Amino acid sequence: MSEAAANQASESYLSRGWRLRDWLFTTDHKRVAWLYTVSITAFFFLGGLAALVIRLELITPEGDVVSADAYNQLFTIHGVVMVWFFLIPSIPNTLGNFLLPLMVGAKDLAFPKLNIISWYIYTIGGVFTIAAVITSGVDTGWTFYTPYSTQYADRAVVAALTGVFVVGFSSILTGINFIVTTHKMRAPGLTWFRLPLFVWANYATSLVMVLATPVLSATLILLILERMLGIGIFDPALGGDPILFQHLFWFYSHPAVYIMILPGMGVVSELITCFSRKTVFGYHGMAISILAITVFGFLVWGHHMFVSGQSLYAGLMFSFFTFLVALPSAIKTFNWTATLYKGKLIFSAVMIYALSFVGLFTIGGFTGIFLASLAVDVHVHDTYFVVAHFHYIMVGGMVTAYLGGLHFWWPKMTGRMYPEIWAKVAALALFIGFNLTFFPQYLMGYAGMPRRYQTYPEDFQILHVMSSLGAGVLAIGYLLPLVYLLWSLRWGKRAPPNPWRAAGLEWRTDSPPPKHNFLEPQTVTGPPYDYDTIDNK
Amino acid sequence: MNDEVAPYLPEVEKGLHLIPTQATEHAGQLDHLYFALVGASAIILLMVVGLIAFFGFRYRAGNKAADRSNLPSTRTENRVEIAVLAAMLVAFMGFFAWATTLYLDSYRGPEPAMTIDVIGKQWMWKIQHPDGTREINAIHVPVDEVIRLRVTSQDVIHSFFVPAFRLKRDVVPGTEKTAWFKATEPGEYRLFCAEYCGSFHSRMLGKVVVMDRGDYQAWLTRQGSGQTLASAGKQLFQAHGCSGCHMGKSNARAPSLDGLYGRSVALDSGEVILADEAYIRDSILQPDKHIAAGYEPIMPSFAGQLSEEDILRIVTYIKSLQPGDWVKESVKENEGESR
Amino acid sequence: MRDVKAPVLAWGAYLIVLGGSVAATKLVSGLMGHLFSLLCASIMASLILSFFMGLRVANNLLRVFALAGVMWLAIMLTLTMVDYVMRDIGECPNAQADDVARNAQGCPLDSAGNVRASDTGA
Amino acid sequence: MTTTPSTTSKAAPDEQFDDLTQQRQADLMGMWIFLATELMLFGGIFTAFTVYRFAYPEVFAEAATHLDLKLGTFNTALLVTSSLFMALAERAVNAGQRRKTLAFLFVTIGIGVVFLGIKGYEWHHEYTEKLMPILGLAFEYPGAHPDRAEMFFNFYYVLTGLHAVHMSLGLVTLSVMVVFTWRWRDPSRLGRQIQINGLYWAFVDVVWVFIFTTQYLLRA
Repeated sequence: MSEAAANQASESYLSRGWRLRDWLFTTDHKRVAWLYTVSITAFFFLGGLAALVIRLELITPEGDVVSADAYNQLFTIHGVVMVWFFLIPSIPNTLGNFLLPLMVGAKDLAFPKLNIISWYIYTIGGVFTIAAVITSGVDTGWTFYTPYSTQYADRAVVAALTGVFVVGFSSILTGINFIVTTHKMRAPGLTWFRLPLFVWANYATSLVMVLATPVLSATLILLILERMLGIGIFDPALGGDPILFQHLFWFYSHPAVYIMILPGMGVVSELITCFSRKTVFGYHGMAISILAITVFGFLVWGHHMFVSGQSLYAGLMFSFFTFLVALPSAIKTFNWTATLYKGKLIFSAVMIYALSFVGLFTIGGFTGIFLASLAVDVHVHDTYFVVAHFHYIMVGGMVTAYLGGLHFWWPKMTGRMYPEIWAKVAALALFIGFNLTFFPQYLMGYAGMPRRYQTYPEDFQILHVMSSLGAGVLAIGYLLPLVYLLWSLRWGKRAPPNPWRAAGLEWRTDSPPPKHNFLEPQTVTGPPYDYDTIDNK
Repeated sequence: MNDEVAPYLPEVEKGLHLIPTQATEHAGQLDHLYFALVGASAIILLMVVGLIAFFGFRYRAGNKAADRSNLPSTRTENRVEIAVLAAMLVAFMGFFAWATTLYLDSYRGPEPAMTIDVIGKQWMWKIQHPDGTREINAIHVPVDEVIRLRVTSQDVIHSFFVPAFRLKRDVVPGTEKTAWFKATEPGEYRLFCAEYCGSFHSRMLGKVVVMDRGDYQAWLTRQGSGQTLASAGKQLFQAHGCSGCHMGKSNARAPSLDGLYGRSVALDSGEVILADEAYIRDSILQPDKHIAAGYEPIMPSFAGQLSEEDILRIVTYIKSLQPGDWVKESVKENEGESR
Repeated sequence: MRDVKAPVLAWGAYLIVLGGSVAATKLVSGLMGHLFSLLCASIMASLILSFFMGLRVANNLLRVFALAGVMWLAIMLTLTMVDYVMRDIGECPNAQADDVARNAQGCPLDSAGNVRASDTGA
Repeated sequence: MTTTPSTTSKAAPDEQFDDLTQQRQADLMGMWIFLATELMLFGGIFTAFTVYRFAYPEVFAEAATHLDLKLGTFNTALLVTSSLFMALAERAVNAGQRRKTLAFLFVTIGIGVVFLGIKGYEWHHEYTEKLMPILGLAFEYPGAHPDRAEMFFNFYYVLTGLHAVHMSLGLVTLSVMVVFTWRWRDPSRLGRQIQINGLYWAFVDVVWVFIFTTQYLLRA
């Protein structure tokens, strides 16, 4: 190799190629990760804006900010955007895309072209859906329950369904890519039980994506055909069963919850070990519980249907499995806590995010037990209790983990350090704002406040006002990182290859890494999270 | 809340109740389970948060004094995990059994004293009592009786939700489901639609009125006397010339009124309004207020011409009209003519 | 060419099984015939999977992935059917376990002379 | 699903791989996972079908008799024959026999087209018998419970239609393979690509076996 070529190989992936087509036609997993980051951030703030208007409306019991239909469209936009265009692709397609090949010591993902195609599918599908929803309005909620969605809701339902259907393929392609990469492209010596938990989590997530997403596609095909061709599959007038739609829908959408939370668990395991300077407590247990959650996650979808009119005994069975799926999650929570034991804890911003995750996830998880308990679910189903529960898992859990991970790997991705003090402020604002927003929702849920209500009895106003105030604080917690992270791109300190002295293959290469990730092929000789060795060097 | 739904709102005690009123035995039992769950999660949460705080203080990086030797071995870790697993499993199975028992009880009720039909419809509840009495958005029931509800829907999925009874059933078109309750406290309770059902989901409200047995009998009698009220109303209806326009014959100048009560009426303004008592009354006294779509605003106001009693009688008559009643009547008349 | 022999034989076997399956529909009616047809379908599918798709010689990992698809399909089918097979048992006294059709029409409850809710609408 | 050609020299793996074996294994595995997703796609619809087949057994069995069993059986035999030729094409390309590969691919595509033609004829026939309850077309079913029989035909058209879409996609990619075989540039890459296409084609056949059995054979 000539010297010039060698220099070019050691240059960072960011240093050359700043024409538009160098980004839009890239196959470099690190650049695709950036494309995804930009897209999901845009979608996130769009969905957040809808949430803000919803919270504004709910400050008073009357419907005075927007009309009833506009309100329904707002929560539909919020749900559709946040679920399909933010939560599902968030960690896997940004951090996962960037880190998975680095963590297994590969040059790229197994199918780099599929990777960029998946971004196009995602973005085009997303923009199409948003355009449809905004121009003509969809008011079915993100769940598209029949027969409301097939016969009663008018306007752009088919367009929205098509968009979601298309975006499903991006999940599938990403899933295939990750699974094959994890199986076939690990560095020599990197056995399964030496993999970082982040890789385990993304691998499990990919399994869910691959096995569940097609069922959503099938369901949406049936729904689209029912609406467009007038065939009846779920139509009660033809002897069809609207509850069947719920079965098929939740067969995807419940495991989809694990698509959202598993990568977050992976991220937090990395963060806590690094800032405790010791290996994770019960590594094998952690890896196995990830797989257990994946498998059991497929057996519990019926717990969304306890009052829907499904069989009593089906409800009983789904409740039982739901209790079982909570076990590995509980193990993980205890193991994270136990990881702190005898560590050397550093309370950086990243660690604050990680510990917030553990606390919020515990609350979200335990209220999940409330919902798994059949009789309790009958009372709190479709109330704000449920809303609070899944926001604790998805926002308190998933978004907190995502932001923590983004901070942790920011130096690796950009080669710049962010201002630590502002990061701490943002992490605390997130934690406080989040609890203020969503804890009152538990209370009003049990008190009997149904969800998706634009107007409500005056008694609940005090709690709604608290919740809306919290949403304001939460917004600050989201906007601050946007500002200082962008700031750091230009003015941040340059980052060394391993600013946190963290374990993991991704820290062995430059920040930011060269085009093919490593200049030398990597081999692995020991277990992950070997912080003793790093600290005693 | 919105004025339109005001007549259906129950009179409940003002102020926020984090635990809703317990109006059935089941409500009390469920709250016990709820408190147990809250207690258990509070303990676990305090443990997790407490440990994080304790470890965070004790093993902070700056604290050189902390003992960090003798890290737990893999074997110990496994033991701890299995212990946690076993403890959780036992606790979870306990909660599972408890919650499931309550759930099954809440479905397989005792022998009911009466069965009331509940039909959900965008965006109202139609109620039908065993004796044929009909109500909208309100259910009057006697206290201490087992009431079985038979619920279904005419259009989309709704959900029948009475927080004070801790009762919720989805109301699914094409299927009939049952639910039961036995109210122990007289009073008025909120009824919500809990499953999202379209534009005015949040206004699909109502009330359950639990009455002492005596009051309930009196209420029933009042409703029952509707028959005679209605026949008086019919005479008034014809005497005041209403039937000339409203009889629902071809090229009528006014909308037909049979089956009107409880229906949604499309208005000229594009709105849709529920034809309840207030609407019928308004239409007699202020015909220009709500103009039915497709008709000219030609009806004169009857304000001042009819006494309150007369209005009530006419309203009761219109309420009593079932869909198709007038068609049958006109067929009879035709038969008479041809004879 | 030995490697051509196997697929051709598989093709022949497939056609025989297909013939058997179709013949069974004509000869054996009812549940047994249906079960036989489904069994034949599984044999035909296995023939394609092993001989045309190379699962016979593939490594175990590929077999696991092929099996995983089938397993997950089985999960979806079984758990969904649990609901439909047991629909309304223990809750609606007169409904038959094997008659979901009834459920779609409405659960026939006590005949206390009540007006059927479905008569007024639906 | 195939990795598209790169400009690297012949018989070299794509840049992200260490060697050709790794790439071949990765391609195969990716394809099998994709087939698992396809299975779940059809599986969702089969699950819905099973629910109604179970709910209305007599009506569905009766409705199945209105399909053309002879044509259906013939089509099933045709499809497996095309799968056979596809398998033969795979073997031919691995043996480096260009002409044979081309011939086998042409036969495969030809049979596929005939299959779709027959399927189209069947649909047309059902249309003339007024057994096509879509787009508000008249549905005049001679048996009992026409509303539930309609449900059977809904599934019949959804399943066969989705299958036909998959067949058509397969025909397109096979045509691309014909072009690649004609050019015969990088036989090892071509071998991988034809193997991947063969997997897809055979999978479409597997799906058909179950569509045929559940729609045509489970009759009264």
